[in-house]
Amino acid sequence: MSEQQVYEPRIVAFLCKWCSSAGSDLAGVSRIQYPPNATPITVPCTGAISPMYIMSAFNKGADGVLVSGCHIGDCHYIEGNFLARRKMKLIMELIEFIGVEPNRFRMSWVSAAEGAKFAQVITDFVDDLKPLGPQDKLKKAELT
Amino acid sequence: MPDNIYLPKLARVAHIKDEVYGERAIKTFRVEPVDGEFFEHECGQCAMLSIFGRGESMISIASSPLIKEYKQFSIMRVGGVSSAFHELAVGDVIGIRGPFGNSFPIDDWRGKNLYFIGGGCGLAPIWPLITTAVAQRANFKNITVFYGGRTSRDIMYRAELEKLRETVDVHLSIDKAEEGWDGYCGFVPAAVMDKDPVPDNSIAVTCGPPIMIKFVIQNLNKLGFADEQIYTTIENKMKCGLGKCGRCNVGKDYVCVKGPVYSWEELKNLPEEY
Amino acid sequence: MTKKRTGVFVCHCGTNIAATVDVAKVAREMSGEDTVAFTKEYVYMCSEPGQESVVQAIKDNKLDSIVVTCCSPNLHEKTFRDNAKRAGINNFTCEIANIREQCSWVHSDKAKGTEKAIKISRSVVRRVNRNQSLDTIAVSVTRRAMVIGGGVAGIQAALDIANAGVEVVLVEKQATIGGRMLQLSETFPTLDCSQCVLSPKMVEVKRHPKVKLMTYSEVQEVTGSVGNFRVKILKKPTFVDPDKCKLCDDCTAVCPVVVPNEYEINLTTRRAIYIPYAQSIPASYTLDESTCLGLNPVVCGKCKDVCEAEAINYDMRPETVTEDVGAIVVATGFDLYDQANMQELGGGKIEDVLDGLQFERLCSASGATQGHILRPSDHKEPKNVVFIQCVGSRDPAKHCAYCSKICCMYTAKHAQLYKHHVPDGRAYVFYIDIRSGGKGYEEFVQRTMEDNDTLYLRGRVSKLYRHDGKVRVLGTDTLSGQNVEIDADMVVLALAMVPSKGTTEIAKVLKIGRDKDGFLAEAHPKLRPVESVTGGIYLAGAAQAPKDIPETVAQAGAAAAKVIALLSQATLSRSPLIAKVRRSHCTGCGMCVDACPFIAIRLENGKAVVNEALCEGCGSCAATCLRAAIDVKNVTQLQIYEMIEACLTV
Amino acid sequence: MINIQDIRDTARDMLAKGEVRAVIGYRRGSRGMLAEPAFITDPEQANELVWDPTCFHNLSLYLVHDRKFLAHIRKNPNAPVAIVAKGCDARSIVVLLQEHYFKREDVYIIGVSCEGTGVVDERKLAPHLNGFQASNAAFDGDDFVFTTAEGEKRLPAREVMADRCLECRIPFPKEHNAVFGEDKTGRQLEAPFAALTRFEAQEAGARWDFWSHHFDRCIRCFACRSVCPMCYCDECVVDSITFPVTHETTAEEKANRIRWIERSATRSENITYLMTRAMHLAGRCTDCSECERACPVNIPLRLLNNKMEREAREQFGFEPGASIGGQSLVASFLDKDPGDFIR
Amino acid sequence: MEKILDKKHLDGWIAALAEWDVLGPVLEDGIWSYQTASGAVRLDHPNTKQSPKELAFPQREIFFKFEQIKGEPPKLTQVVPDAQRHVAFGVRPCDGRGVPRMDLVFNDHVEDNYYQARRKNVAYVGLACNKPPSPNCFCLSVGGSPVSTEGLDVQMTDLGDRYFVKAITETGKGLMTAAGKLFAEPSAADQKQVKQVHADAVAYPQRAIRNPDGVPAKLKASFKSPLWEELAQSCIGCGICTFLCPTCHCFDINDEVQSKAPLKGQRVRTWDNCQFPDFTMHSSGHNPRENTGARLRQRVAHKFQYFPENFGMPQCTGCGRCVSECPVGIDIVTVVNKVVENAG
Repeated sequence: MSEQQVYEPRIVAFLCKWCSSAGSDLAGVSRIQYPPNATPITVPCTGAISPMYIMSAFNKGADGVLVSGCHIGDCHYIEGNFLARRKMKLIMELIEFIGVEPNRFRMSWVSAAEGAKFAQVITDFVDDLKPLGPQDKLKKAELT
Repeated sequence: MPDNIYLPKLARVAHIKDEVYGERAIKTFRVEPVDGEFFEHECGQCAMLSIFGRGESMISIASSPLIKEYKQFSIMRVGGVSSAFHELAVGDVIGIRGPFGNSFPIDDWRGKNLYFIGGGCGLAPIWPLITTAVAQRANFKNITVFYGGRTSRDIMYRAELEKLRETVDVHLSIDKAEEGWDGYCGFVPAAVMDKDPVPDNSIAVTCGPPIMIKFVIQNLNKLGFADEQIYTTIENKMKCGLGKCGRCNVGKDYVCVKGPVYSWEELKNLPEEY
Repeated sequence: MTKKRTGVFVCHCGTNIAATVDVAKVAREMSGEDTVAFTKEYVYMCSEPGQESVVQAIKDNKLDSIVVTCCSPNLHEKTFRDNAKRAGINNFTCEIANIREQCSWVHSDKAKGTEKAIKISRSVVRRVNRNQSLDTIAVSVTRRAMVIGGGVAGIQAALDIANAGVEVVLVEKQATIGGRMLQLSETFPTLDCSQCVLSPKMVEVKRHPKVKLMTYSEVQEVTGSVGNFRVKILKKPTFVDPDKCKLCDDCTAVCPVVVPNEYEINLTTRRAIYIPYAQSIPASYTLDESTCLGLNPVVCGKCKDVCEAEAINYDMRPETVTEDVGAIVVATGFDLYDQANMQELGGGKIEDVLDGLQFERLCSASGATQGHILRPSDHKEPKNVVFIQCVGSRDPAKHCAYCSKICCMYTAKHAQLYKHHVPDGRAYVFYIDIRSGGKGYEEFVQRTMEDNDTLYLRGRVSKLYRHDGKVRVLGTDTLSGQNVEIDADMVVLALAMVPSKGTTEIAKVLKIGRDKDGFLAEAHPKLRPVESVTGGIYLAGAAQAPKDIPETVAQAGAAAAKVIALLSQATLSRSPLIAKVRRSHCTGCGMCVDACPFIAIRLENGKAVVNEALCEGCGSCAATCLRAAIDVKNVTQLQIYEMIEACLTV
Repeated sequence: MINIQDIRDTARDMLAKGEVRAVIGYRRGSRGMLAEPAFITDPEQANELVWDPTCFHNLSLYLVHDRKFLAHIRKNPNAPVAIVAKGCDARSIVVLLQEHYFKREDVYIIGVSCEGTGVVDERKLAPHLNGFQASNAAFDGDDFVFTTAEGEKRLPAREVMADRCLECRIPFPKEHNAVFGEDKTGRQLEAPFAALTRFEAQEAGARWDFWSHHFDRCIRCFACRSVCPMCYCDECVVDSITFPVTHETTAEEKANRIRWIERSATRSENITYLMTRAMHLAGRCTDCSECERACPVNIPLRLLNNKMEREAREQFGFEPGASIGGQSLVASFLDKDPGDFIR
Repeated sequence: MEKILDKKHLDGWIAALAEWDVLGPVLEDGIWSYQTASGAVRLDHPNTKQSPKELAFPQREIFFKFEQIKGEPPKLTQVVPDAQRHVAFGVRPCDGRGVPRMDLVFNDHVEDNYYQARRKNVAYVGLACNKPPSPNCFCLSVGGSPVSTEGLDVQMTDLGDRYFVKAITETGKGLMTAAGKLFAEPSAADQKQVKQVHADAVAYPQRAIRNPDGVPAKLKASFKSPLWEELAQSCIGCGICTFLCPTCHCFDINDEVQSKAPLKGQRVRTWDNCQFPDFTMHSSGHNPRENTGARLRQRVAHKFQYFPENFGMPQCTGCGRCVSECPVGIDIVTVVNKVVENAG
């Protein structure tokens, strides 16, 4: 990254297939613009997201990690997001505990009908990440 | 650092042959140096092959030392690095370090009968020995090759073995009878007994699964072969090939340096750590 | 084994993608991936020639997997998977990279858009690299159905299914079927007698050879999935043998226990042994264990003594019955919003403030007052009755946000019925606006206003309180802008319809989703309105949303048709993207068993075993397992790991 | 006050009657005062058993070893193994039972109550002994008594006790077959999570400085993992030094091991390893603190595990090792779990 | 070269070694470790938690980097260890004796370029042990002594307010000469005191391996002894004993990949440990040393049998780290004694 370039945070966004991925599709269909910093990875359910994914994304240089799924009660798999909520709370606490900025990890509920919300979640996340600068606390040293 | 012992030379895959298919697939790779020449090797020696990003693996050199232009390796797919080898295509470039280990004392065997007894993928380590012996046919008396696989589909070097029949005795066997198989049916140690090899002025070299080696040696002893007439190779997990990384030792010997070739006389005095 | 040969097909989607994404660059970058053997870009990949070129490229280049980078997989995943199959490769080795909805349509900077499209494509290429060839799973179908809830929706669905020759189990929680409709007096807009319409259907249910009726029974546990559910039902003891009961009513006469009668919405009382209605099906008495003095001849035993038919048996015990069915219709109906929530309207504490159902019972010939409208407090005929609509409905701030849909109509009906019973009475209706869409509905409301001389006041009631033996109603007429104060003899609240308690419970048991208001969620609001999100479970009636009788019956018929269509298939195919255990790594800790929402995993000899017929592939097990001993096929942790890496490759 | 002879008698009797096939307990080792794990199969050896302030090992680890060994030789246990277990150790056994690692009837728990005290922290003790090596340690009421070349040294236990013992809420092995010592549950020498609370009072920046310093120091000897009874996985997902190969394991499976982190003991890799370990111990760690004690470079691992324990308790009302039938923390949920962090 | 250095001149000496990275023992986080000296160095440490072996054999060594664009041959770039010279102060005799043992391993058969590149830039300034710094010291049992100079470039002996400093190698002389003015000539009394201190140190009681000369043969005879399994019963298979050992040299080689397309990564050597369960496991799952007993035997026999057989000396230097630090009390002195005793 050269001096002149503006810092653009790199986000890995884990989206559940049924709600948040569909919500991001709706944002697309509605042509709601949001920053291109987040690369989506669609998983069946937030319940399928292992805390290892979060750690790994940071280890591989993500500046921020987003986990987004169905609202409580809406989970296609009934209770996957309940399980995710608990796991993600724990990993979030742990990340914060060791002194990493808590804003680097975010979880949101975005339903298939919330295209605008999806765009807003990404926009807000990018806005919150920018002042933090590049994440190099958890990143492999070789990745420059 | 010149002569960096850990820095592989590059070699290009010139030819790939499927030997055995399925879960325990074996492929034979012929590799040529990318620039310059290869190191020279002797029968029984090994080389450390690299696929960059996947790792290194110690593989016995399966081509005769008489062939200078290329080296051949037969690799069974068992784990990570070997799987990476099985994904290679002709033209791909790998890394190679070597040669490592000792070799069969083939020059001491002039004028003797040679029995080669292989099983499964254990034909590869003794293949350079067989081909070298055949190339120097006049130096030896009778040469007999025993080789067995679980099934007819597990027989490697099929075409080469057929060609070998023109010069030496070749006895192929499979574990269980199959339609259309006219060779021996049964385990290799029994196949050896079946042909009653003579111990006088003979050397037997065996390589294959540990259990096969164990019974082949027992049978050879029964037939009157002395321990010093029997040779085999052992393999242990290796990382450096140079006797430093500390994992391949059998007792005080690092197999990568002092092995892999042992006479049974030597081996039986080593602790059983292989 | 050789290296994967993946083809990457980059779609321009006209300018939809190409305007913001440098498609050529995407293709070029993908060709640098180790496993990519072929790349192509095309203006419309989903067009006929586009699809043909995919098929041809697979054949020509001996591709074993493809990635189509185009629009959302919801649109063309099936298209290209079919193409893959047509070209002779497994359809599950085809994946879509969404670079339109998730990229080109939402970004404008071409350089950045291209970069993101490359990351998305790269991650999908890496995923496909590890995709296995899979076949859909065929499961046999149990040709039986279950209907849960014996109201009009359940009755209709059960009859429709049964008439198609499919055996159906109808489970009702209460002692009789009939549900809410059986409590109604007359129905809008025709004012025909509700019980007269429903009774023949109830009898038909009882007599139908293909219907197995289980009343006083509750569904406790459902396992399995579409085509093969196993349902555990608790049959509560009635302590009365319906075959022996002669309906002589001798038992109720001697029963010393008097409790509020819930079937009459507590307007009257019943005994511990009772029959809900004269028309009850099954026609038999029920002894309510919770209020009986003890089911013990030493303590009481009067009913048993008096029963000449010897129909009463104190030794009956709850029984758990297991039924195997291929499909389930949920028709568990509605409750009225609890009056206690409406503090400004008396909070349920004013005796002469009734809810709509209570008023129905007052009007019903078989009801508490034998069809005379008498107010509860003094059993006098009310001369001034105020009907209030939208009580608890359409109030997102405090109560329910939605419209309960039928209140306008039944309030109009109530007003008419009242006027028919008490011609000299005065009926007032407070409304917000009138929603009378439906055949003959608007005319019906007009008749209420005009022919039946009912005063419609547009506005909300702000307060109700007891005043001098009457109920003082304070409201506003927003049309005149004046405050209104009425001393009513009786007030009837058109309370919001809410999902019944049973609906809430059954959603948990069945693990089907509910919407924000607690009604059962349909799979798609427009295209799949009678299906739940779980395959093989269908919805009918007010459990799904407020609706009137004709709609309920229509939905019940539709659900029945879905069930019949499903059960007419010999086998069903299920997605093969389900969990798989790595036995060498499994320690049998059972965390996956606990985490699985579908009870699809069990422990067998200390290892987890996945029931392929039950697993939905959600991956909760995989994320919970500490040892990575379980993975969802084609969404493995290794694949996600490599996708993460791909997303972050600069 | 526990009379060691009672424990010895119990062990001897059970071994003599063949009621258990072994007793796992503590005996005096060859290193001064320090106790070491003892595996006793001969009733005559029962007299070697000791119970003193250096019995810090969580012996339930050896129940794990035992099951692995039995699985390896494909044998079913013919009799239970008896084990001496403190409160925290017994809770570990409960977690193992919860996770079906072995059956309740396969283990005979000889509970020992940490009555008024707990075990010693060698690091705290060292300065008190002035460089002398103690040859014996003993409980005595609220004191520990050490035998050194200089004579007997009596120290108030609180001064040299391990932090986890000071903060211990349940110093009594509730799950047991036999138990020795009084139940002093409710005693509170220091507030629960006191060390954690002190640490958390710091700013994020200070916390990061602290942890990055420690993460840099990890040499990845895996003592923390090896000494932990909860780290019983046949292969550690994060960094494997084992791979369970069975006849069912395919080459593909072997080739497809995920390299979440590299072998190099660099900061990023150490963080991922240690954080994942903390995550995987959430709701399972019973605060025996063996990881912290074993760590040769003194990384304060207990803080990480304590953090998870407190979150589990405060956010989810979860208590590790509370009952055998309970569900695991991450495999369960409550409707009321906090969700206010979700946007 | 033998000199006297007043303790107050130690910092001056270190300051004079400008082109050297000087490491001294530092107590931090409750443990002693060698750290680059910044300011005053005090040599009042017992022994460091980790041996100074990492100066020549770091836990992580990048061999080379590789890069490959699809369709092109890989490009390999050697990573050469930097040429910075390091000198460690306060090295205990046991750790000093570890150095030639490491040299033997890495120079045997063929020379290890990376080790050699680092080793030639490392010097060890030793500090004799006036009394054993750890209750688990047993250097006298393995041919060493608290005043051994083996492997050291300089030996210092604490004489109270001053050090007796003796150059052992040419490098050592160079180190001393760099600050020649600070050193004084030892008096006869100094010489006498040193002799006495050394004699006292050697006489100080230590833990002992009985009849050390007979150990290799007894171990050889005990290969199949069931005692190994029994002694290793509590072994947890961690890497403490070997990672802290001044002579353990086992390592692993792995490829670390930063990017797959284009391929970018490096081949890295990291410490490994014979006590880890899969250290010797074949891809097939077969493991020649599949239980803790076999692995404990390997560690002990390597140090006390194989190494003596190959190089004529035990590989153990008696520092006692593995004994003190083992979380479960596996004690190599006791293990050797028991096995030897059992062998009869």
